[in-house]
Amino acid sequence: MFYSPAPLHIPDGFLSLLVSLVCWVVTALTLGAAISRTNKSLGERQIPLMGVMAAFIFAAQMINFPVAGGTSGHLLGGALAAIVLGPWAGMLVMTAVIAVQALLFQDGGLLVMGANILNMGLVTAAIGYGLFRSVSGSSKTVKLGVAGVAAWLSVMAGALLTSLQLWLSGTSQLGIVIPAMLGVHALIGLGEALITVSALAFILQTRPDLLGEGSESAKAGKGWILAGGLISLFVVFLSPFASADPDGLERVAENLGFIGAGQSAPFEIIPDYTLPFLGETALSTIVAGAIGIAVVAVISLLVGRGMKARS
Amino acid sequence: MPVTHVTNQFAAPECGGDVLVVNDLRFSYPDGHSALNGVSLKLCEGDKVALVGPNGAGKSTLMLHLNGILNGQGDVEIAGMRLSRENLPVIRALVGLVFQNPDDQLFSPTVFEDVAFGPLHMGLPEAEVRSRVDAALEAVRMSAYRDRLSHHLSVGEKKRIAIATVLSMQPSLLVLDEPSAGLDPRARRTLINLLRDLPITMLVSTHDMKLVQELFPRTVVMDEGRVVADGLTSEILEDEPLLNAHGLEKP
Amino acid sequence: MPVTHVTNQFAAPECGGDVLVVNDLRFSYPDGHSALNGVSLKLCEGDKVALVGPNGAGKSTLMLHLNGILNGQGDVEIAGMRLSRENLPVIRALVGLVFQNPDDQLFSPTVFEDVAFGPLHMGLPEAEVRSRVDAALEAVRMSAYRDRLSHHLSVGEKKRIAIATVLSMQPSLLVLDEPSAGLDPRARRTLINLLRDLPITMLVSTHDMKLVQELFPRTVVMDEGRVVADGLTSEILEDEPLLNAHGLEKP
Amino acid sequence: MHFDAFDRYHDKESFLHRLDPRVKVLVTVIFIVSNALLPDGAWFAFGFAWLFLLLCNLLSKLGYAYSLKRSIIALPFALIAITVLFSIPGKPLSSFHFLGITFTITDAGLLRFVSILIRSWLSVQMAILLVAVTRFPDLIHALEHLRVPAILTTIIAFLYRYLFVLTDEVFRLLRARESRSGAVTGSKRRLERVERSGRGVLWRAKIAGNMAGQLFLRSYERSDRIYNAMLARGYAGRLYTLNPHEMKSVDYYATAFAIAVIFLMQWIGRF
Ligand SMILES: Nc1ncnc2c1ncn2[C@@H]1O[C@H](COP(=O)(O)OP(=O)(O)OP(=O)(O)O)[C@@H](O)[C@H]1O
Ligand SMILES: Nc1ncnc2c1ncn2[C@@H]1O[C@H](COP(=O)(O)OP(=O)(O)OP(=O)(O)O)[C@@H](O)[C@H]1O
Ligand SMILES: [Mg+2]
Ligand SMILES: [Mg+2]
Repeated sequence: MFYSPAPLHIPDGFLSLLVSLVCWVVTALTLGAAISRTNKSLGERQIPLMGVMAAFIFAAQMINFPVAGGTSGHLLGGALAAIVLGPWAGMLVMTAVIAVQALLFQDGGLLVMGANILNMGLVTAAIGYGLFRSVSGSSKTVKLGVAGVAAWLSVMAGALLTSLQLWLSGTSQLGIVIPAMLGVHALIGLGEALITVSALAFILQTRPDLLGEGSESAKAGKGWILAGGLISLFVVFLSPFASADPDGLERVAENLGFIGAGQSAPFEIIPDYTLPFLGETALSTIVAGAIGIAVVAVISLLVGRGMKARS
Repeated sequence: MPVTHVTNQFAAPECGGDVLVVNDLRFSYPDGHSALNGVSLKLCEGDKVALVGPNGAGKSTLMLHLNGILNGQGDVEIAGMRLSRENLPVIRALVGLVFQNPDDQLFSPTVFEDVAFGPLHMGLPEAEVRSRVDAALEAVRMSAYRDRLSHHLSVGEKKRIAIATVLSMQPSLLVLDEPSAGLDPRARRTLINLLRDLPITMLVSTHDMKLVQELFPRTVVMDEGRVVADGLTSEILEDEPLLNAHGLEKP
Repeated sequence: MPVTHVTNQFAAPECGGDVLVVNDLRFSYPDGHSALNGVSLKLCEGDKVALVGPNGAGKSTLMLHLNGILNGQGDVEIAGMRLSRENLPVIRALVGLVFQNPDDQLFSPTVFEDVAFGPLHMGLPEAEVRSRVDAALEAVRMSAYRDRLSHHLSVGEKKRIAIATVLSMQPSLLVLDEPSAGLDPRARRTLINLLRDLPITMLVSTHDMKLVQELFPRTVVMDEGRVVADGLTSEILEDEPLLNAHGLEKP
Repeated sequence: MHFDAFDRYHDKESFLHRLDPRVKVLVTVIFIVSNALLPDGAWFAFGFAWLFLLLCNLLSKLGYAYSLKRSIIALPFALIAITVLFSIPGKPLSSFHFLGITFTITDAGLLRFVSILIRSWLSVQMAILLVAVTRFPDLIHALEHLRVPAILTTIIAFLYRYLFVLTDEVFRLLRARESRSGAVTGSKRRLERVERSGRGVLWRAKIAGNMAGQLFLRSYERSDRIYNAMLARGYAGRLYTLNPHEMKSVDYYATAFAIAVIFLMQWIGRF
């Protein structure tokens, strides 16, 4: 009743180090752009606004509605946040929400937080804002309809990315995880779409000024429409393909070099007993030794600092 | 702080058909804080009763039990029906609960939608819903506000709409939690007149002793999760030691 | 609703060094609603003045002008300084504004950080900041709460911390918007004693006429964006026609 | 109403409570990275990591099983990993039929599944311990010191502060909705029908959406008032804070010790 963990929050341990780090890099780069953009384009008013909006998303995730058989639908909020706050601010707000969920409730891990932010905060915001923005001049009905589709797609995109990451980490089998995750989230996404649409309808009715065309310039708008559209297409085409023909996807990944050809299963991305990336070579042993020395150096440094600090 | 518990010192007025019977109700919050320690209370058809007591006395907690939002040990009977899992929906239609902050009560964009929520959820046919909404808005003298946005009303107006949202369910018992908090004197006066005119049994919690004096023939005093006094308002408001012991003040 | 505007019917007390001078202040909100229609007001060193009036009279709007959060036409002078863009930082340090809802005022996670916010943004050195925080908490008798989390406090405690957050800036003028709203009688009593003991000029808006009577020698009545009366509290509270015309009541 | 249920911090006097928050965050992250680096089936290393956890539990004075008791939270997610039981080629251990498909559990699959669970379980426990011995505001300071961008830490600080205010609001909204969710008096059959329908799912979703919209507006307007309150106290676009923490010798020694232990753990896991 207080707080229910959502199935998209990956805990630590379920993603390999490599996948976690790659996701962190992507997330950090995007957030860096988001930060420099918000710092530039938004006024000082924006700090309390984004902070309270983050709390709003957190609280809104607790609003549920009974569906059937004791289950209930509720909100993820990425698309909604981006639509009402703009994409960059929406991303920062979702990042704060996901960080607090991980730090305070262990809902989602720390090392895999990059992946969680990517799946639930960045991609959802891009889809939500991009698609909504593409119909900015249209009638209210069209806007709401598109917002609903965007909300549903944003959940599907999150689920798809999560599945792919789990598969690349060797935690799940592609042929099972994709249909399972997408199936469940097709339903969860409906709840997301319904709440997002009626929340937007409420805002359009009471404070339409807040949903004005926003602070983004027309040119930046085009970029978002493109980004949102591309990600959506990716989701729309990849999902059925991956569900129907997982082996095909694996072959594609092999051809693209994501998975080394000839490997029977992707979990060997981090082989045992050697350092990642290097293989069983003399080089590996040397690097391992170097790391050992570095660690000892760090420890000595810390002890030295401790002696100097004198509590 | 030591508090003397004066029970049944005042004779409660006699009555026949009970609208509400609470018997030895006990409740602890999940964190272990016991908020109700054996509350017993009876309300008759047409009674208008004030519920007073210091912060944390358990007034709101008691009110949340009256339509089963919280479930303690002990009996709650509404109009002769014992509150239980099966008849929860019926009881919720019989007990109209109005919370302190009207903003919590009004979650729809327009006044009409908000007042229609209860009847719609009860599964009533559309024509009936419409006539109930009209009657409820009429009762709080807000018919002209039917299509306004709840969000833009003043606190006093919101308060009256909040009362209409439960009147439209035609409850047998109206339960109001601190209805006059945050109102300016004029809005407060309007509210008092409204409550006086409503021909319905009501239990009203408040810190506003002047309101108690003006409106309610009977007063129940709670402290530390117990009923410490229950009787005629005129007598209770004269009992200085009782008032002082429970953090109250004469109006 | 027709309202008769009785201006300067009461003689305001004499004074020398003015802490606050407001001269013919006018302001309209962006949506065109004109909230202030020529407000004039003077406060002297040590004055404790109540600002009363019905909902929407413009009390909060006036208060937001006193340290330049809103900018209307007309003059505002604080301690002899005209409010303008350049001396805004100085003025903000001189006027301590406490908002109605302490949850809006206490925006930092811990009490210490909140009370330190003002002095830090005035650019004071660390040691000075710390000593001011301690003094402010001492003044509201909440020193023990220094490291507590704001969200764990009761409303009354939050209210006192909210006052400490501006006391730490050592303002010349304390401006409080409805400080007693939502407090129970005991917490309200604590607040009254605190305000009485603070040796500082203050302007306090409130709907609580009993508070006005107890605490403020002088009262300013506003309605429809104008000052409609300004004088001794004892006289104003006896003027029934005035009170009735502006939706007020005798305590 | 209080949502203090959200507070995971436990007020105690202990070595871990006194430690600088930076140290705690850093060690937690290194520990979690180390878990991710440990190879499948490194049982000794897993055991060693658990001993380290046990030591931390004891040092926190919260009881040796504190983090253990709260660590089930990651279990539901294990469902996701269950497929590795069947998908990794290896020696078949047992097989069963479900929905007309034969599932065969292999030894390699079991090894991988158990390893994933243990890694996750160890990591979650350390994170649980971190928030149990560090007040959240201190955690935010630690993030600031560790160079997390100020805009993010500020948003997180606001989020934490208003989390409680807004969840209280949501809770009251939900209560108000619940208390008006009635049914007409009538026969038993009628009742059941009402309970099932209570109007359609779409209508209910719309109500939930209205509540979200309502909450949005209130939050938005609240942020305006907060901004005014900040302006009134001298905010001009830059936020200043005092540094409440200073690294002491113990903090450096503790970091050194923890890193040494974790390195040892890696060594045990690999050789
Ligand atoms: N959700 C909760 N969890 C734990 N304790 C609670 C909760 N809600 C209320 N309490 C406690 O239960 C007691 C009774 O609270 P209640 O709200 O019923 O008091 P009240 O008489 O309505 O007070 P007030 O006049 O302030 O509204 C108080 O001590 C309060 O702190
Ligand atoms: N942001 C705003 N935009 C437009 N109009 C506003 C705004 N804020 C207030 N008003 C209007 O300005 C007028 C004065 O409002 P103000 O809040 O100053 O009244 P007040 O005297 O403080 O009332 P209360 O006793 O209810 O606090 C009111 O009519 C109000 O509706
Ligand atoms: Mg209460
Ligand atoms: Mg006001």
